[in-house]
Amino acid sequence: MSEPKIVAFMCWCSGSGADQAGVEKISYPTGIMPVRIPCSALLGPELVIKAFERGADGVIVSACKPSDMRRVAPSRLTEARLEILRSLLKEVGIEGERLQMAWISSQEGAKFAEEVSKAAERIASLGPLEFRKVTKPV
Amino acid sequence: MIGYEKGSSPGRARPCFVSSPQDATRLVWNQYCAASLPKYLIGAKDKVGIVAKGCDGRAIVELIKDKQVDRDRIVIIAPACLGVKRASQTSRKEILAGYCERCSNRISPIADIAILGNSNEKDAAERFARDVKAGKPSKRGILWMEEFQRCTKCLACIKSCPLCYCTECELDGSLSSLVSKLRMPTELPTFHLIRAMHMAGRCVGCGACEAACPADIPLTDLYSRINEEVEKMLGYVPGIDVNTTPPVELPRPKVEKK
Amino acid sequence: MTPFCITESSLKHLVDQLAKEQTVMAPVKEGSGFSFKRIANGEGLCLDFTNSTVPPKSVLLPQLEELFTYEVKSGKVRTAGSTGGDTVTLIGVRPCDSSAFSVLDRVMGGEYIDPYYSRNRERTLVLGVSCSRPEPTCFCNVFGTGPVEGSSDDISLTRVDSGYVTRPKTKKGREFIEKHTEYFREATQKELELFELESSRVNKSMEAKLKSEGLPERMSKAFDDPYWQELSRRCIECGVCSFICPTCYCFDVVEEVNGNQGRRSRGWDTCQSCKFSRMAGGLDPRPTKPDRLKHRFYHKLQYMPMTFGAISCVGCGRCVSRCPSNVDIREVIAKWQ
Amino acid sequence: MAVNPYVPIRAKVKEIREDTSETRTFVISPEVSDAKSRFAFRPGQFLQLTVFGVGEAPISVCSSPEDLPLIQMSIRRIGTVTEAMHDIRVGDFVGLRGPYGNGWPVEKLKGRDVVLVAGGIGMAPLRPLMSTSRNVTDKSGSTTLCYGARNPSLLMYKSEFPRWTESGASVKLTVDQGDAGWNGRVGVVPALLDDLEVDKASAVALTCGPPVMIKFTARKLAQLGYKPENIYASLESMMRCGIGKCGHCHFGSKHVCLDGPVFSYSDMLSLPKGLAPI
Repeated sequence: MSEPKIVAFMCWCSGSGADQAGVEKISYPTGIMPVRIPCSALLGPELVIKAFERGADGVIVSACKPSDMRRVAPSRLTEARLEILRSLLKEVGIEGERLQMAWISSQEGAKFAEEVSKAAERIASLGPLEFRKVTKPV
Repeated sequence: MIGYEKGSSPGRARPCFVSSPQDATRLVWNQYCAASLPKYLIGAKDKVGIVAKGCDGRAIVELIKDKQVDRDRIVIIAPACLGVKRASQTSRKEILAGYCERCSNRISPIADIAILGNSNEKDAAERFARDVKAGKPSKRGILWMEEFQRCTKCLACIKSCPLCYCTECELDGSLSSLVSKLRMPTELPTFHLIRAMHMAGRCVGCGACEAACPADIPLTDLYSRINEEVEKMLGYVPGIDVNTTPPVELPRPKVEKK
Repeated sequence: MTPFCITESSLKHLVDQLAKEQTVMAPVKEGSGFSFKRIANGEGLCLDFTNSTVPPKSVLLPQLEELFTYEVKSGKVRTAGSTGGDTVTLIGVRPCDSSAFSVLDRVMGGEYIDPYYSRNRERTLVLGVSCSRPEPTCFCNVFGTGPVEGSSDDISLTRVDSGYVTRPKTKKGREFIEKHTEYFREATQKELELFELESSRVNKSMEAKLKSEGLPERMSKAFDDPYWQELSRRCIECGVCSFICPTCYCFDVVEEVNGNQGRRSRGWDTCQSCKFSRMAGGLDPRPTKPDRLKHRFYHKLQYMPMTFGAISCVGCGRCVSRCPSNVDIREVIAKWQ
Repeated sequence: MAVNPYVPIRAKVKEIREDTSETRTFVISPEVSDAKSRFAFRPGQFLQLTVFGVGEAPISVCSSPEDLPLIQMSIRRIGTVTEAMHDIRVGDFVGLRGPYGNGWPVEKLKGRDVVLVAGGIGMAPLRPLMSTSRNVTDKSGSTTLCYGARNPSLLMYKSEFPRWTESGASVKLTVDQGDAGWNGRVGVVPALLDDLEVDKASAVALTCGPPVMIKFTARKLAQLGYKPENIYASLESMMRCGIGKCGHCHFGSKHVCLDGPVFSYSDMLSLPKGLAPI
């Protein structure tokens, strides 16, 4: 199949990770559309769902490792929230793997490329998502 | 005092507001008392009494947690509930509502006055509890995407939900462009998925949305499935205890006092 | 023209034939109710239903209808035709819903004619079907909008044991029968007698407690009555009543923009929403729940009679059976009759 | 084929004037050859203005019919459409359809004393009458304009006041809050009505402005002895279609778009409370 369309929501820090991948000239799949957000915990499930509606085959949320965060770890929230969203997607017949999460900090360019490529591969193997035509339960 | 009175046709009961002892004779309690009463507590200024089924009690607990209702201003009268009946759309029979088959607790978790009924009713309640075994698992394999396409986007699910107290809703199309105000077919799954996410870990299974839905979409089935997942993942069940905190919430950072 | 008769099987064949050439809309079982959908052949036809959940106004005034598309930058507008289009045969419209079309006709006509509605109206042939077992919530007899025939039927069908007694009501209906004459035969004397029997049976099966005479006049004096406050307390403003009402026509207009392409569409709205009459800047002429609930009842029972001379409730009973808080328009009528 | 009333006509923005910090006046020219006849309007009528990609809003015309095919509209930044209109530049395209509504009772003004009462942006629908005031009153009655705003900088069309005075109208101004350069009156608009030399029994009063102002102006005029059927106000309401279909501006048995926006005080008293601020 052709390159899957993947929306990558990334927080400030992991966004710099993606920049770092660029600086180090590490290639990663071209179907990725990066959207930078201040913090992954600010990402409401609404936007992820909307991304699927608007034709994304998959969504990657990249966030700081909770261990890298000071005092409280908002990305724990993100994780729990996405976990719930994933079970909801499964319930309505969308494969849970289409929603991926990656822990990337600001200097990890190589890791970003690797994680994203892995996720893209998994999403590609699921084939294109036709959100509106999914009617079969998984 | 908020309770139920006889409805306009047989097989209906409806919310009723009583403000004097004489009026209290209007109140009834039967298996048609389906409407969700905690909805009327939101924004109520006076001290009110409320008749609460098990699910209504759970909704009140959630409302107290969310600081929409002041526990000190309400008096909860909790009768034992046998599940509500609704008229079937296809045959002219009355059936037990689907969401009541799944009810985990038919008595309100918080009550000021609990009415357990006479022995007959008690027997019936026990029988009910035995039959239902603290909640059947929800139906699986519903073709949700097809169900969503039936949606008329009337927003009745939101308006009837006792836990939807936001004055501005992001799903009605006036606040954001997430979902249009009109019924755009491609946005129907989005609408329902977002609403399901908002209900995750909050839905108390009262079935108000399902009862109001003109398209008969079994919404509580979906919400209860997600609640099961939330319980598995985070060990949280909504509407049980006023003192628990919602599952997806940050621990407050401790600010050191100087 | 004398009445005709069509047997059940002929009707199915007729639908088979029609579905090949044009759009045939009929009630289809969906979920736990019925809704009007396009059917592909006579097999899909089912006239044994009480009434559809969503009224057939959706055929004439779709829930979502494109007005036009445009280019955002240049402002060039393209209309996707407010004329022409397929002929639509709408089979299985209950008398109340058919009479509701007359209400919509009055609103959508007048000084400015609504081009989209009138296009849909002109191309639609309405085959009404009499009720055989009205629901306890039905009260069309109060306004004379049923239960045997509706005022917008092109052809009225009434079930008798040998098939359907077919009475053409309009020129369009007569032409239709002439065109498809092989499916119809003239009704026999016995069938006509059965029709009379059936009509009076259905009429008698409905309660006749309510009266609509003088209702608008009495309501115009009751505008500030505390009754409305009390009534609206249990209303939760869900708006289901207006979505499933066959005569509610209010719509909202929205824009969709994708790059330089824009589209303006309209779709059903409800006056029960707190944002229905709120203006930019926050002023709202109907700021409270009683105002809004009152508006709905007054619109149907008083304003419309004042403007168009007829009450615009047709007594289909949908809002009565569907209201989650059991706000019952029959009680409102009973209160002010 | 009849004209589709829902489709706006493309129009070009020719000029934009910054009147106050929150209002701008747009000079718009419809891109059709028969604009003069198609948009022939009466003072007080409104047009549905489309900002492409954003939406539509009813806006009253503030220029004189004599200026056709050019149309002027003064727009205050208040909602999504008007906000977007303030981002429009000269040369951009907008959409227009109309004119709709009943407009001011121009026929009735002939030979009578006319009192125009306006507040803030409420001056806009009255401006066409000022530009043609001498014709309107048929030269036998007087024309008085009582106009107020929150502060002096928010008074609209200031540059035109001298011309209006020259043509024989008396212009009375007031503001809620003065500033350093203001030496006129300070106070509410209805206070200007106290000592007018007009024949109150036959005079016609036309008012437009914020609901509160309309409310007190109408009451005051009635108290002063103006006849309720001679007091007119231009009301506003949420509206979508402008042609009596969408139901948003339906109040009582009236549609603001068809039967209004100008209502007489006696009409307003019979309408449900809320729309008519009385």
